[in-house]
Amino acid sequence: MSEENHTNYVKIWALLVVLLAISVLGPMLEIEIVTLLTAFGIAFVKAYLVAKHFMHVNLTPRFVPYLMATCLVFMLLFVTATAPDIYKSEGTNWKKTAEWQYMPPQTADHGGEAEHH
Amino acid sequence: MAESIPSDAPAVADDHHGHEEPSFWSKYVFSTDHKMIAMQYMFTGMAMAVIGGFMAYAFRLQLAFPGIEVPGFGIVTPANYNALVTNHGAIMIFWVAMPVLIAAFGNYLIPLMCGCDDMVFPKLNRLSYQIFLLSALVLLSSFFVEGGGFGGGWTAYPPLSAKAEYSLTPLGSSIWLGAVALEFVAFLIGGINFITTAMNSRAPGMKLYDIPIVIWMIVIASILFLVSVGPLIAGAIMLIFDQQLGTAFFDPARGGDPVLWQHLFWFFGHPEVYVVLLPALGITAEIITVFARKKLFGYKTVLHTTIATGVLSFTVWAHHQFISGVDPRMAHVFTLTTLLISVPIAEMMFVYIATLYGGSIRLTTPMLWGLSFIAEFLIGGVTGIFLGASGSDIYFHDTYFVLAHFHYTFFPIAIIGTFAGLTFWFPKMFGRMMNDRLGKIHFWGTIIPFNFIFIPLFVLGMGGQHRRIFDYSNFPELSQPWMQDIRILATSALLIMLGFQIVFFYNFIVSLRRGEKASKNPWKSNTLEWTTDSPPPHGNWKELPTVYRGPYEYSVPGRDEDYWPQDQPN
Amino acid sequence: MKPIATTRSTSGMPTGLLAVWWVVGSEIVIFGGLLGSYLMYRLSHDAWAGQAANTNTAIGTFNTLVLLTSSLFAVLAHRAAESGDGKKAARLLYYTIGGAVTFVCVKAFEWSTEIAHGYTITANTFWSFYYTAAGIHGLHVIAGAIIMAIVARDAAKNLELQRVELIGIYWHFVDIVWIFLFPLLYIAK
Amino acid sequence: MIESLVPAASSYAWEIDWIFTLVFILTGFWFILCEGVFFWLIFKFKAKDGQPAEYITGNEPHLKRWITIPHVLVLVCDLFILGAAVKVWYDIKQYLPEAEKTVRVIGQQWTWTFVHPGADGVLDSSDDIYTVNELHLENETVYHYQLESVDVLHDFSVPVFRLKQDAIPGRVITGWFEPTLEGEFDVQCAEICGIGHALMGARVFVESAQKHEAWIATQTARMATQNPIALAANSSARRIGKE
Repeated sequence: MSEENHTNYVKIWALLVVLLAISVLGPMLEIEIVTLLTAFGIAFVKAYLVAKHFMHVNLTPRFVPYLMATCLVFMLLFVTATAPDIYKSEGTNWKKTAEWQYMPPQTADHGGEAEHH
Repeated sequence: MAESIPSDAPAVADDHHGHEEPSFWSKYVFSTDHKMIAMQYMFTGMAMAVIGGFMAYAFRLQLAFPGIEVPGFGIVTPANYNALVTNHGAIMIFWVAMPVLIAAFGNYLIPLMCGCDDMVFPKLNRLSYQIFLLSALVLLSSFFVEGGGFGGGWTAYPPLSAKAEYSLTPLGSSIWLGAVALEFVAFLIGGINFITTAMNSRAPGMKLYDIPIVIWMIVIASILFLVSVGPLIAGAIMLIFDQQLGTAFFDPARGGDPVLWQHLFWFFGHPEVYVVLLPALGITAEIITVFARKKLFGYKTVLHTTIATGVLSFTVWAHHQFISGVDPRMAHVFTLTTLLISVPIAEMMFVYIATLYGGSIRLTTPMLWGLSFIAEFLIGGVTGIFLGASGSDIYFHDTYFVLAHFHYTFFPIAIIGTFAGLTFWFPKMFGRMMNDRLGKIHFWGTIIPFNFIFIPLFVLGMGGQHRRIFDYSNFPELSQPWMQDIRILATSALLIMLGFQIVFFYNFIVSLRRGEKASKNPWKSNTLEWTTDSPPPHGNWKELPTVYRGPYEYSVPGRDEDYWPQDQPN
Repeated sequence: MKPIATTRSTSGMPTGLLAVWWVVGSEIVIFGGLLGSYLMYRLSHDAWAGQAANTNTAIGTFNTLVLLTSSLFAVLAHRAAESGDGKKAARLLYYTIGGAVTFVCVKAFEWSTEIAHGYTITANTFWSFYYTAAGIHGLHVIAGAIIMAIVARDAAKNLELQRVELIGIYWHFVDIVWIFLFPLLYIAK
Repeated sequence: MIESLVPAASSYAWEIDWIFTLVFILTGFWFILCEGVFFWLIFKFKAKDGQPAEYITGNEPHLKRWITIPHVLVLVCDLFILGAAVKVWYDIKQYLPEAEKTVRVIGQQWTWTFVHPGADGVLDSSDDIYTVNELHLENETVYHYQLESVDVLHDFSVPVFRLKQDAIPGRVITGWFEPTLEGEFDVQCAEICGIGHALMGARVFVESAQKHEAWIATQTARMATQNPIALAANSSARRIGKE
């Protein structure tokens, strides 16, 4: 533990803030692949940094990261096996009706400040 | 709260504490002692079992004699019937099997079998029970609100459960769902406590392979619960929002998808079967080894098959949904995994049966329960293959065949497993022996009618009788006289079985007061809980034990006695 | 007092730390189920991108910054607690709580603005997910802040200093959840 | 075995009965074997005075094979069942033979509405026949069904056809069957759908080609004179939730 105490937490924090800035600025280029990479790729990097340097996952007994990974893998399994029904709008011998794409008539006020940012 | 003995108190003060007796409230109601919390779980579970049994009584009478006024209940209307079957299922799984098998036995056995003085977080433990009790009260209250209790099946499939205009229970369905969610929170807290205690607070010397199987099973069950319940907690929140706020997570008319709920539910729902199965299997392992005076036939085999079952149980959930509109191609994958999971379970059964080989079998009441668990659970196991194989499930889905199948798994788990554990640990829990003769009468009076209830229902299921119908007169093919005769047969068997439970309660209460005093180790068992007094004092041991060997060293050659307690150096 | 059971550590980890990791594991699946469902819906509804355009990225970014900074304070508090300086740990924990309060206040402002513009939880399923996911996360923030206040009070008296690390781990987890919620709800448009 | 209780009235009913028999024999064998050994062991090794139990760890190779061999055999049996299940499932649910006629089945609380293709044999044309709780089929004709629901989950179950499929609001599910036995049979709703679930039964009439044609003729006349209630119910109900 004592070795790790010398980690410069402020440096990690600064790195996280820079990554945050990139993840916000990246999508402004409006290139889909860049958006995906900066938004979600960086989210994983940030999560890794927090998990490693703030939560000290690497310093805990081995089963802790395994447990976390198992939970994530089961979630991945859940999504993969569920996606053919939920994500798809048609499949073998079935299809969803048009209501699946239902979007209510836009009553929200578009002039709000929310949009101007 | 009870205090530890002051260090300067004389040793003789140990028996009656060196200070005032704790008040009734702090001793029985707000106690943090794991044994007292276990008893609270046990008795709450039993009370809920009585309520669940009463529900079964009401709707079985309605099925046998449609339209009669059920004594003690009244006319069973369609709404009543749906609410009864829904809550019977929910109560028996969430408020009987879970609290008794995991929480009660887990609370009682984990500290005692691991050789420590309490759970690691006693106050969280108490909180867990209090939330559980609250959830039970919330559930029961759902019957008395406007519109009555929820009647959409214990799976609560939306859109039926999501909209009051469909279910006609505007409040009942939300209260029901809230109760289930509270119950999950209670068991999450409890489960973390169990896992942590078993991982961290074992007696010195107790290595991984020295832990009794039942502890392994309860811990693995808690882990399964913890990892599988998350999506359903999220789903329950979404469904409550659909019901009360009018969101459209599961509303197909507004861009939702009802099938998502089915996945969220069964991703939890299938591991849940193993969550309650494993503790019952563990209890059986303890009982069989003690009364056959045999080492378990392959401790590691049992352990590894348990872990394999646990992992596989996460991959099979959609076999509940074969014909519920999931993509037909997915059915092949889930048939494969479902058939795969039968392999470790079958192997575990083989191990249990093989344990009897070369034994010296004593057919005491707990042993009868333990053996009948195997015999009956096998029926539940093999009939599951019909349903796990996608092809035959087309016909059997949602028929009485399914119903009989899962009662052949859940009855052994929840009822037989509980009676096995209760009769086995009764001397330790209450310091007195149960009457063996009455125990055997109760055993046979339960097991024989049980088979007469559910074997006939397999036949009805093969005859195409579908579930959750309060009166079959609307279906000409299902109102043939022979079918009605079978329904009456099943109902009569149920009444007999329920009647025999009076023997149990009589035996329980009389033994509690006047039973023969139990010694420390009446069954000559190895595990640690039998090395302390019966019942164990607060803190369990005067001096916490040290472990020298595995839990199943029975009939070791060259020893005078046929058992070798874990805490004896030689 | 504490039972002997609590003080043992057969697994080599302090009991509290072990339990916190199990809590984190169970939380992973709760958020995993919710965000998995959201992802599947989101990817099959193109129109949701248009709805997401109405979220306020600036406020979201600010809140991310607040949470990241509060995480920094939490880990600094952990270091202070390890060196036995309870007073400093408590002070840093109070900064963390300050972050939590800021986060919740900003959230309240953001939500009330959006609701005032008609983007309520029932507006459509995107907004339902928006409020549900951020709401469950917000509840974790509030619960974490309350527990942290209790821990900080004890830590100021140099009591139960090991708890500073435990609440920190929980707090970082809440932070990580937000790290994923942020692009899912705000950035992807 | 199922056939002795419920007649088999579709072209694939025998497949279900066959897989049932297969699974019954395989699992029945294991079941009887296990229970037989189990009870034999209990009686053989009942406690006797002066005869202690043996000390067996379960790791002895010559004993352990009594577990491992059955273990492998169970796996082999599972493979057979898997193969059979995949085949039956593929034939009934995944593979769609060319349709000769198509019917639409619409579930709602608590009736079934059936849309028959009418005289021209084409669905969604002006001569469609709407009926409530009565499905009329021509014998030995391959039918596709389009299953829909307007409110909650229902399940279109025809035990004599060995057919069961959930109807899900927001989805159209297509499947097939070919009736092979003339007569009048039950249609059930096999998924709980509210307090009227027990009332949601319909009848299916499997008729000879001649009889079916006569029925179509009378119904076409009825449809012409009578405002089709089912049509109205169907179209309005499908808009539920859009207001």
